[in-house]
Amino acid sequence: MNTATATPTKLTRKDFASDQEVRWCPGCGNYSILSQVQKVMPELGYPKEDIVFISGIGCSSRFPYYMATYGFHGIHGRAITLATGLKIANPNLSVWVITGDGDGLSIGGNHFLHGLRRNLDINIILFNNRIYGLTKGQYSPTSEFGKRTKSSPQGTIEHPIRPVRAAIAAEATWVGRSVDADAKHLAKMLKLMARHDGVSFLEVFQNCIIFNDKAFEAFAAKKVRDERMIYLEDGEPLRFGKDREWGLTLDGLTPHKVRIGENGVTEDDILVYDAKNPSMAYLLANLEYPEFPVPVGVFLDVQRDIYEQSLQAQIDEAKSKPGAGDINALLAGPNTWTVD
Amino acid sequence: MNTATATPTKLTRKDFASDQEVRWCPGCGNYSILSQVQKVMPELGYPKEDIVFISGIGCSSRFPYYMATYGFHGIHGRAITLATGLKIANPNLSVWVITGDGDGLSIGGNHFLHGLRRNLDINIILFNNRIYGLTKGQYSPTSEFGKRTKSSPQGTIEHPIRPVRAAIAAEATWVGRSVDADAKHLAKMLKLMARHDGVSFLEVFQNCIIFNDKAFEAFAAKKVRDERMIYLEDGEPLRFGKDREWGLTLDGLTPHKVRIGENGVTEDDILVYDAKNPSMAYLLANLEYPEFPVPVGVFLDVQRDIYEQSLQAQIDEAKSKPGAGDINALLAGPNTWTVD
Amino acid sequence: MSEHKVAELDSVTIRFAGDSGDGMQLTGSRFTDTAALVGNDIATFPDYPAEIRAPAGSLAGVSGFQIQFSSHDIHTPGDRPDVLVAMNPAALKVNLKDLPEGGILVVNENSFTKGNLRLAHYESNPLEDGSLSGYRLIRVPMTDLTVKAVEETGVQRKLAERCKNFFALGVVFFLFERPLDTTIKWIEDKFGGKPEIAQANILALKAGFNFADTIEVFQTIYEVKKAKLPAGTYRSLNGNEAMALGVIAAGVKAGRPIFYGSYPITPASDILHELARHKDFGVKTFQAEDEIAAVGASIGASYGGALAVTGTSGPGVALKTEALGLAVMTELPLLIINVQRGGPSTGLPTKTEQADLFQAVLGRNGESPIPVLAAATPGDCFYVAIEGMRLAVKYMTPVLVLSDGYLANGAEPWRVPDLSELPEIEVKYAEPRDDGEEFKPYDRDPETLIRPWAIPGTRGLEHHIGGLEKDKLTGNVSYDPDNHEYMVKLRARKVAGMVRDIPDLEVSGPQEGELLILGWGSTAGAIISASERLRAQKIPVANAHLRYLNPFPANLGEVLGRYEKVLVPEMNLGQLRKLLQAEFLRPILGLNKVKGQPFKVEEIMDQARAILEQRTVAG
Amino acid sequence: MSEHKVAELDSVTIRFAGDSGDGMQLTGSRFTDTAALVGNDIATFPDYPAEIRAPAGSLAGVSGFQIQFSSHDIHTPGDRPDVLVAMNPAALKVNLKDLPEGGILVVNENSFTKGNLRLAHYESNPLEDGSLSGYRLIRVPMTDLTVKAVEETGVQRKLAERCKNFFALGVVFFLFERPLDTTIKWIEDKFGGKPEIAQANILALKAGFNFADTIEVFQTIYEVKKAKLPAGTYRSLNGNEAMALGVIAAGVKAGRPIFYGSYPITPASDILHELARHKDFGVKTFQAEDEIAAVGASIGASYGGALAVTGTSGPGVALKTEALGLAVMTELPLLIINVQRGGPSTGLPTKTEQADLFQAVLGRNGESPIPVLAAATPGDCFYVAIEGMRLAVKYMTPVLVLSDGYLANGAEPWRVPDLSELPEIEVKYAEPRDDGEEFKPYDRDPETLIRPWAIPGTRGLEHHIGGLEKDKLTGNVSYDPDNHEYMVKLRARKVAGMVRDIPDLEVSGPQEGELLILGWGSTAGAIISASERLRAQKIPVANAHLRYLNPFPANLGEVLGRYEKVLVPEMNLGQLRKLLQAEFLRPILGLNKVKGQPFKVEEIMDQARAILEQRTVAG
Ligand SMILES: Cc1ncc(C[n+]2csc(CCOP(=O)(O)OP(=O)(O)O)c2C)c(N)n1
Ligand SMILES: Cc1ncc(C[n+]2csc(CCOP(=O)(O)OP(=O)(O)O)c2C)c(N)n1
Ligand code: SF4
Ligand code: SF4
Ligand SMILES: [Mg+2]
Ligand SMILES: [Mg+2]
Repeated sequence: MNTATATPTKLTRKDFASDQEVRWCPGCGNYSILSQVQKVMPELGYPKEDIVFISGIGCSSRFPYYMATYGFHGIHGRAITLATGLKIANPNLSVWVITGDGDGLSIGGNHFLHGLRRNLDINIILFNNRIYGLTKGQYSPTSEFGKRTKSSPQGTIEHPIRPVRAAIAAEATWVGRSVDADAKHLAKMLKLMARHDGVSFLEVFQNCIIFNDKAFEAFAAKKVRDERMIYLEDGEPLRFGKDREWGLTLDGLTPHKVRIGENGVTEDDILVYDAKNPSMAYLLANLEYPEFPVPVGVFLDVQRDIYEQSLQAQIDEAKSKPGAGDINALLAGPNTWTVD
Repeated sequence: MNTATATPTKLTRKDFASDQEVRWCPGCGNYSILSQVQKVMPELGYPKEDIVFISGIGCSSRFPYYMATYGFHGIHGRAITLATGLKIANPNLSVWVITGDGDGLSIGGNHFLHGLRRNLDINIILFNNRIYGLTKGQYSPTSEFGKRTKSSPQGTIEHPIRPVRAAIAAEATWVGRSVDADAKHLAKMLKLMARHDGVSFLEVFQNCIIFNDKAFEAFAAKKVRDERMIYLEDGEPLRFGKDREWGLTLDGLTPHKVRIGENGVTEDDILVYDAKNPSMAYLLANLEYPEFPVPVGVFLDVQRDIYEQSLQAQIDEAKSKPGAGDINALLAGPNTWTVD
Repeated sequence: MSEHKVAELDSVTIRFAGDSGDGMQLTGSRFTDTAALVGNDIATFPDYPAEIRAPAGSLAGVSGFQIQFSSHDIHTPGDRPDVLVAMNPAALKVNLKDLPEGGILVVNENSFTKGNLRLAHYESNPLEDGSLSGYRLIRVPMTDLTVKAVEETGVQRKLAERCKNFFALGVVFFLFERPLDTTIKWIEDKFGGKPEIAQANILALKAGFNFADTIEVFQTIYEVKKAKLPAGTYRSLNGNEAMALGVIAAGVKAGRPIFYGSYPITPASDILHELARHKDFGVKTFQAEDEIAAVGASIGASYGGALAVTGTSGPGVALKTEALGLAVMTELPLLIINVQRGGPSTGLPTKTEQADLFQAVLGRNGESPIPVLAAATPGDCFYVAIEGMRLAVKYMTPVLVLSDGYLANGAEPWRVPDLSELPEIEVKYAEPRDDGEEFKPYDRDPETLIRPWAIPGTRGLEHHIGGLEKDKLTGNVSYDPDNHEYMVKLRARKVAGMVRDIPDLEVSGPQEGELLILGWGSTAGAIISASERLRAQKIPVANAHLRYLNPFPANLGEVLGRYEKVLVPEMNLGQLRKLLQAEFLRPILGLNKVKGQPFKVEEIMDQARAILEQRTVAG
Repeated sequence: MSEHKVAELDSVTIRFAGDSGDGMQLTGSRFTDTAALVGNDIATFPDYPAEIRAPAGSLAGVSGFQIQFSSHDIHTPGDRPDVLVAMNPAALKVNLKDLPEGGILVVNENSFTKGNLRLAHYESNPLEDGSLSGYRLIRVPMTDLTVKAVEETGVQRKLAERCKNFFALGVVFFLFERPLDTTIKWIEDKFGGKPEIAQANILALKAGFNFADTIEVFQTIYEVKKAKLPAGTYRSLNGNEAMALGVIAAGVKAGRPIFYGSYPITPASDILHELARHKDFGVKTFQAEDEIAAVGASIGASYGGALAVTGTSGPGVALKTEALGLAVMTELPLLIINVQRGGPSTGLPTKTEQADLFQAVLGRNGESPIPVLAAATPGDCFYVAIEGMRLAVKYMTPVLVLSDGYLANGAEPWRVPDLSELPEIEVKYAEPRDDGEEFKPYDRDPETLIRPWAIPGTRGLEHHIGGLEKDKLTGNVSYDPDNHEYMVKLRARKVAGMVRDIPDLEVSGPQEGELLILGWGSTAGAIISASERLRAQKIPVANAHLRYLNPFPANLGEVLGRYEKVLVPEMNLGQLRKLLQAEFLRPILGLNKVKGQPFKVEEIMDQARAILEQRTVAG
């Protein structure tokens, strides 16, 4: 998002922390996301009053209260609709949607689908903890098949949604993924998504210490991260590992994990990532641990007509026609008669 | 769907036509779809009483009235939810959902998403006329960008959804596409989807003669069909053209249209279709006329746990435990005391 | 024109009926426009099937359009037609029961084929079997004559046949001495791109007119003089157009852009279509993926400072219910339009009804007060939209406006107002601040209880709103028991207090006495006509119309108290009646019609008479 | 045990209060179970914050659990605690105002650190500044003592500290002479997998008990004798458990599988959790993507012949509104459970309220009648679920059952019924046919107006249903005006006619006279207690409880007529009051509390007294 007037205010991280007591559970991954958002905001250069955080309902959706910007804590699943109307009404604002895996993908799934394809210039962050936190621990649409929760005592029997893949299929123009605890990477993603013109969607793996602790530990824990996650970089080969000794190749449409130097694999065999290619983004979005490293970073970054701008263009065009905006002519219509 | 008891009734097409007057506009593509469905039904071998057609609201959604089976004309966008409950309640039924591009993808988008990933053994046919018929001609989520309609006098500013692609991304296990007027192909698709175990989704290009006439004419008209559409066949090379002189190849992730015999292209260069490969299905679902031929046929055909069967398995497991189903024990709970 | 006896009539009701494909809505509209331009008062009632186009010739496919035109003030499209034009047997079958004996019946005899007769479930041909002898039957071979008339244009037979509705219109124009010129001009405009079609239609129109003249089918032709309407410039307008114009005018008066978030639904969609055409007024229309997104986006737009409107019909309001609670809690201005249709559920989507009043006033979870207004006539939709928006913006509240299918599609002559006649809509956003003091978004005017409209983008007003209960001052989330009760009561008091801004109820006829007929919404026309006619017959009934359903006007209880009996005719099972009883603890009589059709004047007159007679008997 | 004075008390109210992380809900439940097993009558009120875990030590994070236990019949968890256990300063701050002077106050003095005092907004330490001198303050260094007591298990300090709630429980058990064995058994079961944790908790429990004994903190200990409840086997049960058991029992009685479609929402989610655990009864639970899918799937399941139930809270009902209209139109049996919470909008999600009555009875588009019942006590949820299902199946209609947050989480001793005591639920599907005759899905019993339940899979009954208006016999789509009116009235008559199946309203106390206190839903307990106490004071009030809100019992009007005044206490702004006024045209007095908290017995007594005194003055 970059249409808001960037004024040269010198704000600091503290300027973005509201006076509201933060009420998440101690140790909740939400804290680190909040912290990065507060840190990044001053760097974006918007006046505080031009920034709006909008959310649905869920633990994650309490987020707006903790930002010293404008904030709207909506109803469950409808944050994108509120943001859509707001952005259309005032394209000058920097609009941020905060949602959860339940809020954004379960009850809010329809608005996710349509919000992304419309391509308004808004920023959507989905806190994926693979559980319903606020309602105390039911499975969510991103919970693993077979997961036992309060509402699935014998294990879920639903195939999970993969948010990044769904976003790419819904034709979002910017799609990324990060991890709550990976402060630097998260900050980078936040900045990139903010700068994108058009809708940007970021999934953040977020730990719910109470109802789904260590959900991402297997690959996102600090000490295994390098081996089990892969950082997507546009134009760079898909390499990972502590010494970047691993890589991904493509055999037809099938990705493979290879070790450079083994079986005759060389650097040149490694697939070069292209964030402008939706097919590649979609393919990468399918990769899951333990078969593959889990990709994080920018999956997709493309350009398309922006809804609120197209709408404004139609208004401008309509206004340029002769007789435009003549309320008396409109009220009278084409056929009148007079009674004296 | 093949769990219903197939009894050896000898039904004919006429047995499936209800006594209700068909009320679509003369020339509407819905007629030919109805006709094929009625034709195919007897071949599936279900007793008539085990078949249920369920729909939402729209011209297409009047469909159930015209079938002499059980029929439920629901409310706008919710047909999949009704079908889900029905199939869970009675897995023995052959359940068919009839929906439109508005009903199924606009207001019903969330149920589309979740209905497909849950993989119940139901059959969903989406009549895509790229317009709202029943409400007299507003654009739908499948209308082309820029289309002028009653509600978009200056042209739409929304990027359309591609139903087949959305279904693949939502992890449907069987996905196909056909054309209203292509009776033979349509009949074939109907039979295949009926036989699939798990959810099957068929998009049918359907002509709305009143509000969006000839929407598919450019590629689906009889005389250009061979050149401008490609019939997907599992295990067969992707060839098309009157003399099958054209083909598709893959360069990395980028498909190309090639002419066999030109530029050194041989038969062997042509991509062989694999309906078990979701990545290929997704890639093919992106192809659009005029750049590419429009693919029809079976995009995807895979197997996954079936929701109602998994649920039944959990019930069976629970029932097999000692003390299972003892209502008195349940009412008393673990701690009681006695008052005399 | 040959010589005919000319009789003068006060008012005439014509019904055009034919197959959905016969163009009856168009024929009716053309007659309406001509009658209006000539200066008659008019009222119309289009009545079409739910199917886009049911099978040709079927009973389900019959489409009708009724118009009453008059030399005096009229308020309804007429109870029963004086003239029925039936384009095919099905149209005859469906409509004949409404034609009084001796009425004029014009039929297209070419359409009375065996096939069509069977489709209409006629055992024998009514044109032949004498069953129509009670009417002034005029058989016209319209299809043949039309085809012959347009031969010279060279259009194909199928297209030629389609012109027969203009032939029928020509016949009727002759019967009522109407000029053809506006219609000809309209045809030329409409079919500008296809001159041979335009030509064919014009030829058919003229042929019909001349045919009626030449062969002297009518012994008498009729004149309906100009009506004496208040001076002014007039146009013809239906309720949906009026609603859309009202919304635009509200934007102009407020000097703020309109946001209209909607999902298509009959009979409200035309408001969206109309508004989408007026982006030159800065109107932003948003066709949402569903009704929930429509209201959500509208709330978002309102939060952003736009004049937000969301329009739909009953089932759509049902879907918006949860979000309306959010609008109540966040106290944002929002206009919700409900063009009611037959229910419950999908019900009778193209028919009219008034059964969403309970839903409007009481249909939400929690204590969730929303002001409710209803339009009385097609043209009144314009004023109700403006008034709804004025109140929404002034009181920082969602306001629900009720129209219905009958108003939406019915037309009446409408005096075009001057902008200066319209009420002012004052938009006051909270002012930016640099004093560093904390902004209190729920601090409010102690009298009106209105909180400030503080829109994002305003310096120094950063704050949080949402659906959780709010502290009465800071707007922060508050679970405090006393604060909750305070806020629940405050929201109720704010809406109740709007009564100050609502005009007293006015009564026509005797200011006290035996019977008051009280209406709301689209029953206005029938009630006024019935009451006026009764009074003309020296039957002393009073009548009044409730425009504000929540809160009620301050004097309502007092007004009701002045009459021994109060009758509320409504197109439901007695919803206003129950609300009145709950409030004023007195019995209210109901006249309830739930047939998807508006009241006939006679139905109300009969009921009023019955009530008064009963009293006489009982007393 | 050392010697202590033992005093006998009729009933005692204890409130445990602490941080969300302190385990107060668990402590309260353990005390409840023990009291119940000992044979007291009990009533509980858990009151917890909306946040999963607000910051430790904060006012927002305080969680409370109140229990009244008694040697006689009680109906509420007590107005004010006799004993308050405060685990930290915030808990003290929030709860002290409810403790009457002279009340016993047990505090964990270790938690009164500077940091915690600041978080609780205490300027000085209340344990030191004399502000607690009016109470019987008992300071216990619970954290220290607990840590010491569990030392031997070797658990980490953090885990050791967490056992302090059991220490507190031990102290209170001593005070009321309660045995420890059930709690020890419970701990062993619960922490079976982690023996050292089990051991630590048991040690803490015993240490608390012994501490109280040894150091003689209490001069007197109290005995509350067994209550004289009707003979039977008892258990303790909260409203959500009872609702789930009722649903299962209904399935067993009907011999048909249960389908439960739901989307999680506080305070209804526990019904889903409970039902999901009982697949051994063939219960199929379906966690839907949203409330619309939940109700849609439930309607589909009902169409398929299952006993379908969909549970939620107010905002969820709002989302289901449109689909409920479909259930009305298709006349399919469906039980809708609304566990009400504070509104409007998201409101106060963890607090109780009764403000969804209007929504239940009137909140749909079109004329859309739905029978409505409400549960009176936690245990009554069981019977209301069964009764709702019985009516739904018998009358082929959706039925809405209201509970609320107070019932949902509150517990009471519940006499375990024998299956044979429960009403029969007869499921009759239409029979298969081979006669080739057309099946008429809307042909109905002329008296009860019930249509047949014809489920797919049945030979020869193929038919169509849907949301469009239906022909009264064939069920085919019908736009016929008279048929629509007939059907609208028929649906209304069918529901109104259920009055035959509804027991008359019974009154306790004087059968006519000055004042009737009429309640519905969870106000029952407070109203009964208040009325009984007033009558014990020779103040002649009658009381009655409405279980059926739509239709009302047949004798309701007559009953109301027997009293000069009728008072309806409700946790809303007067919704039942308005419905009664609309129906019976007589003034009804309201006592309205909208604080997210149940009525206190005293509040109702005070109001009744005030009304009666006013009469004396006026008379
Ligand atoms: C209409 C409605 N339905 C249900 C709820 C209850 N509810 C609140 S949050 C939530 C899910 C939260 O899950 P998620 O979005 O993943 O957020 P998290 O708490 O995990 O951050 C639910 C079901 C509600 N508030 N409103
Ligand atoms: C809740 C609700 N919203 C809106 C409508 C109006 N409506 C009926 S059908 C329809 C769209 C139809 O489009 P589609 O699904 O493409 O079906 P088609 O008529 O084109 O076959 C709409 C908006 C409705 N009936 N109910
Ligand atoms: S429940 Fe989970 S997601 Fe919610 S605040 Fe606690 S740790 Fe975070
Ligand atoms: S409007 Fe279009 S889709 Fe609907 S029946 Fe007519 S031709 Fe078919
Ligand atoms: Mg979550
Ligand atoms: Mg369509």
